[in-house]
Amino acid sequence: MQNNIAITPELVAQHGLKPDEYKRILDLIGREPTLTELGIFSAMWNEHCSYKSSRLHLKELPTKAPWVIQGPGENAGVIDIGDGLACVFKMESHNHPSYIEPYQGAATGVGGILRDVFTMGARPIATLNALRFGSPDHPKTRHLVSGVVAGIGGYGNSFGVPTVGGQMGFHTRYDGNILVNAMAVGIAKADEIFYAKATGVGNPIVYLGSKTGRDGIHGATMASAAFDDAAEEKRPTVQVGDPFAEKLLLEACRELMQTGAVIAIQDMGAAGLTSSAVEMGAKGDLGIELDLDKVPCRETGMTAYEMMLSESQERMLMVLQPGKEKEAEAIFIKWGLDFAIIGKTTDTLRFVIKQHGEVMADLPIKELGDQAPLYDRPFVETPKRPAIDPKSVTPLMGNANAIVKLMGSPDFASKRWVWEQYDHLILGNTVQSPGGDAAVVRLGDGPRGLALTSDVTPRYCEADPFEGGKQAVAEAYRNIIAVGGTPRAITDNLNFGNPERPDYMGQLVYCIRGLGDACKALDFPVVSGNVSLYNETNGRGILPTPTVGGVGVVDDVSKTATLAFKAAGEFILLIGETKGWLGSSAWLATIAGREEGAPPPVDLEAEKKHGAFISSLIQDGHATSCHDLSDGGLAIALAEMALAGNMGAKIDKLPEGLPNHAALFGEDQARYLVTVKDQAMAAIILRRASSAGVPALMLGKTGGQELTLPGESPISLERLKKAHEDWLPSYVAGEI
Amino acid sequence: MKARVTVTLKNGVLDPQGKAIEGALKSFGLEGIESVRQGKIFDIELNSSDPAEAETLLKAAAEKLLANMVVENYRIEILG
Amino acid sequence: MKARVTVTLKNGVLDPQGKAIEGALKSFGLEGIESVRQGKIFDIELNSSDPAEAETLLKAAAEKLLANMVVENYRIEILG
Amino acid sequence: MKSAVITFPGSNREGDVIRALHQASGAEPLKIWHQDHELPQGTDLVVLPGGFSYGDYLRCGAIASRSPVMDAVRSHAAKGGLVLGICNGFQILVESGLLPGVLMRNAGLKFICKMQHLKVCRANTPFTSAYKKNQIIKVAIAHGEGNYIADDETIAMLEDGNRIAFRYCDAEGDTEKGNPNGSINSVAGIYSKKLNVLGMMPHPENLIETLVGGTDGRGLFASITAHKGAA
Ligand SMILES: Nc1ncnc2c1ncn2[C@@H]1O[C@H](COP(=O)(O)OP(=O)(O)O)[C@@H](O)[C@H]1O
Ligand SMILES: [Mg+2]
Repeated sequence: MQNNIAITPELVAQHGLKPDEYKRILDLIGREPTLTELGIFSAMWNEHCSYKSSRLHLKELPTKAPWVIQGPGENAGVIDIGDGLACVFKMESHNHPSYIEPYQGAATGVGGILRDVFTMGARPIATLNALRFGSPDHPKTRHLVSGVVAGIGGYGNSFGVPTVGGQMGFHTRYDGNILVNAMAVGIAKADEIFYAKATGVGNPIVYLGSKTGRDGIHGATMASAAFDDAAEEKRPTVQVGDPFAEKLLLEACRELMQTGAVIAIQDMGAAGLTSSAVEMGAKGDLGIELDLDKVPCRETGMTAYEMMLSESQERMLMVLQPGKEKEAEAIFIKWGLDFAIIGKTTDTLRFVIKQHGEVMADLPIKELGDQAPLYDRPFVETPKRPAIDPKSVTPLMGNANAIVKLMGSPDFASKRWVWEQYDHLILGNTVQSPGGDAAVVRLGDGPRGLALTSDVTPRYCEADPFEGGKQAVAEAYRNIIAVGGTPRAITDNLNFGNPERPDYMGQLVYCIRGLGDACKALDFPVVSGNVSLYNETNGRGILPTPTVGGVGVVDDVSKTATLAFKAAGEFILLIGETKGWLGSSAWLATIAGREEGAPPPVDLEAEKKHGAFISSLIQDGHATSCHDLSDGGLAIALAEMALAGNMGAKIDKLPEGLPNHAALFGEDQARYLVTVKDQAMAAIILRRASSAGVPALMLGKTGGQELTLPGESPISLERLKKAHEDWLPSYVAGEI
Repeated sequence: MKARVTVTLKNGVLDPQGKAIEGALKSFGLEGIESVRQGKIFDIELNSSDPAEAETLLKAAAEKLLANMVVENYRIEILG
Repeated sequence: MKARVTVTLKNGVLDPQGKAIEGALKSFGLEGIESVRQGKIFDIELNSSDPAEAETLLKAAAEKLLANMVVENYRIEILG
Repeated sequence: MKSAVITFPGSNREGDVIRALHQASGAEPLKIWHQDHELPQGTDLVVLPGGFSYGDYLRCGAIASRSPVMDAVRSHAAKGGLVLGICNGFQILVESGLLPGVLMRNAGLKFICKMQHLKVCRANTPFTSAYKKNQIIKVAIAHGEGNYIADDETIAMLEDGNRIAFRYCDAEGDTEKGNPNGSINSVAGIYSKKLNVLGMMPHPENLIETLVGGTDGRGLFASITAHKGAA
């Protein structure tokens, strides 16, 4: 393949560059680019790397707090969690690859996000994931569910990090475009964080890890194939993950970091060698020169173009202290990994690529990033939907049956089948396993720990992107509070449709505003994230899905709460106000088949106040169990607490002035359920609530093997459990 | 009738298994081994005796389940 | 020189994976499939050009590592 | 007690077992790299930890079982020294011929991680003296290939020789209902003839604290420590 072929408009288009973007390239470099250069620009200026549609709006997110060590802009965010420790975390999407090849797509998604975290000097201690599939009836869904779950487990289990939480939902709007968002969390010493910024002229740039092959050279492959005389079989564009190599890479990198040899480090993720090298140079105001003849390759005859665009996995780039090369090499050889010095830093601010002694690319390094196109795309606000009066909706079935049906519906059914395929116990620190509100992971021998969760309710975001954005943050906040943690910071993964459509762009803009408002009000800043656009199925965008990954600190893991009812005869209290909000509720969607109405408004002041109240109950040891209320409302929360504890409850009282279905299934926000030991304690808590201005109501008592609600026939736990546990295994087995 | 379906990775697709085995063999001092790629075989008993029919059946089996057509190729042999 | 080592389960050794695949194929409505047994192949590049030498090397590779002689058999083919 | 925990490329539960041994014995186990040819002088116990040595590629434990250190482990075992293989460690013991049989893909073909009940088949061994015979304990399993299979003769030899260490069971002790992976006779762990080598799929090392699932795994490490104390 020739490097200096004429660049035609077709070639430019095949590289995903618009004519005016190409013009910008010509203006920047003052000549026609070589093919390799065109490839480099296309990689740096695509949506994924340049955030050209979202950058303007992401600026609105609050990213600061006294405990934030590193906000967005590095491989992962970093917060101070006390005791000299830092928590390093980020979430990233692998949506499109997972639809093409679910196992490898999901596996390499996990691999990529783990690398982002350990690149910063942290040891990964937990992963989470957020999955959205199409309708269960869609012919591909079953295969995608099995493949994605196996891929996530396959990678994380082998790498040796517990997968402690996540979410999984189904909706027809994801039929042709599933979402696979993976989050990794690591721990480092607060003063031993590593960054991507290169320093020093003439320092060696080393390549580490696995060899480079022609993996994942996406759409651009076709362009290159057209210039390849050797007719070869059409190459798959999927990357294959090697968790074993990644585990070795982790250990080798950590050993090397200890030696003080590492000046800068950057993993090779999307756009591999190109973006990692450019980032290191540009951040350090240095030029970079690479000699591709030195790059360890898995295949023969790779061109400069292919090497610069390859997305082979399990690779790293580092700038080393001069003189430390031998020491570094010995470590990598011990771990059986490739090590090669492939270039050096320069003072030219140019990105120079050589192969076979020829210059294949010579570009201004800062401009590759700084001058990337930035779009202020037109957007329109989603029209407001009317609020639904709870009294105007007549239930289609009895409330007891509706609870059973909801608990066995795809979104609410137990995800045990999923998380039993994930090693959630390795490292011996998982205090709260998947299945609760937030996972709790102890740090070392304790007593400190982290509370981790991932949340979003796409149905709300579709109905009202602003409120939906707020709600995603509020729910992550509540989940952390409910286990006894202090919410600290979030990472987000913004999954949206085509930003060139003003309606979808509007969803992105308003969701970001909602996230931002909630983060500000709740002191819960954004420290890292990822944007995935152009998610659509048959020309229709997915539901707007701004996934939030929340991290909280737990001061003492022995003082946490779980959602399981603990003992018979305990008193159940509802904290927060119930108005019976049925708009965009799960009940309305699943039982009445209507996805309508405004979603529940989120009162951030109430979230804060109620959260503080719950925290104090848990800290004082008064709450014997705790669960936040989210979609499905009070009824689902009660059912989940009963099943988790294998202990029924008798409810005597529901929030007043509402029809039962609205009291039970309304999705008003800022609510929690707690249990307390006895009546005396319940009275104390009610008094405390009233003086704090927090609505609280005593509902009834735990006990028995049934869930009994006022005016409804009792539901046996056995029936509830069967509905809840059977759906997913039967579904994947093809039995339903 | 007996048949064998052989499934191999497409060229260029990373084979972590093969790579690890290759490394192990080399470390055992088995010099002369340059590279290893791993594949799978499925030995299948069929109750048909018509080769053409068997071929159709096996093709369906391979494409539906035995091979992942995104990264793998397959070959069918009727062993009689 | 290229060679292929084929490793199959000994007769009588249970093959849970083969069985599951068999079950899956049947559940897809692929009638006519009676049984499936899964095996492995290793496509190996050697830098020797002497078939006898290659054979010795591959035998060592198979018995030392590629096959678990307790439950598996192997076969060597030199593909030239 | 002096214990040596072997680390292979891809081992990932070595830290967990080190923590458990430390808790039980008060002594810090030594970490030994698989390329070493010798065990430290005076080693009482060798542990092959859980994980995915060599990615579980080829066959679980196969490549690791050919590591240089395994010759030293073999001679340690031959001299009557204690060897404990957990999960991937069990797979390595089987591949290295120190224990009979094979571990195949789980019958359900999926990786399973969950709490699992086990029946302690005998209490009078260096590994189980802190338990009672037929005691039911709850530990964790986390494996994709734990389906223990051997020919009839081998099974008969193990059964007749009273060499089954643990069987999977349900909370009531029913070994048929509680079998998670299809193992013959619900075998979860076996001993060598001299009872000094134990291979088991479950993870007692992850059940050593009330806060993290429970303490039923402690007995195993307490037994080993007591055995060495008495010897
Ligand atoms: N939605 C978002 N909110 C906040 N920060 C974001 C968001 N999306 C991306 N970022 C930040 O932008 C930087 C670049 O992101 P990305 O390109 O995904 O990283 P990587 O190169 O590691 O894949 C990261 O620091 C990331 O945290
Ligand atoms: Mg990165």
